[in-house]
Amino acid sequence: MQEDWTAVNDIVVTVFGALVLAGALLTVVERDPYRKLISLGIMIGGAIPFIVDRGLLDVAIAVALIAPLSTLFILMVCRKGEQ
Amino acid sequence: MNPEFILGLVLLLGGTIASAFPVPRTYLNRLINLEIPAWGLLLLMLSYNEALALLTFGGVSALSVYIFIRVIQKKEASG
Amino acid sequence: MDISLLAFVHILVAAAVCWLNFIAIDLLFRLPASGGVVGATAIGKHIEAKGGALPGGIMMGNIVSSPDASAGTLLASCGVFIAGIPGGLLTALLVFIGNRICNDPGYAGTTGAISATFIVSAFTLIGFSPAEFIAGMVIAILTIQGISHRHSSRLLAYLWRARGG
Amino acid sequence: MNPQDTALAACAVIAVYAAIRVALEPDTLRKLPFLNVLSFAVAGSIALILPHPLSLVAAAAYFVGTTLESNAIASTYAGGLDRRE
Repeated sequence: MQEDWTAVNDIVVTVFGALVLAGALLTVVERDPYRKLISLGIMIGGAIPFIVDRGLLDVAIAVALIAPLSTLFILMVCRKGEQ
Repeated sequence: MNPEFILGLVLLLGGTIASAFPVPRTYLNRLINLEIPAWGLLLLMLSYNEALALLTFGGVSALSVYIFIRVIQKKEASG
Repeated sequence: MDISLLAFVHILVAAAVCWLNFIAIDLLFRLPASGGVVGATAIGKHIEAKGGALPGGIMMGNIVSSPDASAGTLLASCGVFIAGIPGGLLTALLVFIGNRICNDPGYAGTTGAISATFIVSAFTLIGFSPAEFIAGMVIAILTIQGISHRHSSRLLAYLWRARGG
Repeated sequence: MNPQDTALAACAVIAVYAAIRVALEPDTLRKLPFLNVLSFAVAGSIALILPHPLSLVAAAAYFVGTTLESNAIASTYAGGLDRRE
């Protein structure tokens, strides 16, 4: 049990894990849809290095191309006056 | 218990609660909060090295977002 | 933690070289003149409202909303780090495709990638590592977009006037 | 420390700094340059974590994707790109 937590010392896991948690927390806290989408961008930027760190590069390419598509779909409902 | 597993569990549980009770209670906020458990599930699948499941899930989640958007647009148009 | 002083100096020199490369190419391709899309002009107006200058703000908006010479420099450094000069030329092709996706003519990004490829591979001959150029480019974009929008937009507007409008 | 680890540490520190600045910025459109710095740092880290030819394509794909996302957010916020009608 003790040696499992030595992986936390790894800089990639620490920094990008903090990025994922901060992005998710900001997405929940914000009230404006545009600001929520920008915070979601922080979370996605933290999550993709985990996929690369595992060595699944094809999955990383596919996910990095598909993730902005969902944002574009969501932006179709965000209208201008709603701020 | 690698870091992806713990991170995925936290995102899955927290995101589910957040999308069940969004702060301004609109469909759009619910849909944006629904992205958080989707990425949590993706990290959870990543901790088991399931490449094919990850690819399929990535495609299907974008498709389901599009379907939800069409549903929201229909509901707003009808009143 | 023995971060050697030499690597630190190398990263700072690489940051200066990358800064000069992408600022020169962006000014050469007239990025501060007008916003390519609606969003770039809006970002410029918001930066001007906070006390910045409009041409610098429009150039920062253009950097945000389409891959220009800064993105070309970063990706070309990655390409040289991974696969040498063919990798850098491959990233020039990728940046060109990305510019087409973002609805932009895309000559600034491609030119930046090709020139950065040859600059980085020339610096590897005198002992620099391409990895230091990746960190240097991140520091260079930090000084433009991430420290103080007011001062960096004024600096870009000053350089734009010095170029002659 | 070899140059690769030093560069990765620099990219990681800048990523955290950019995330903090995005969180603290009150204006919505002025968040986007900080998000751009974050995506630069992450794209550099992707190439530095695993030096493989496909990770070059992954870094380019991530960068183009996040740029497209920023472009769409800024354009929709400014009132263009209204695809609903």
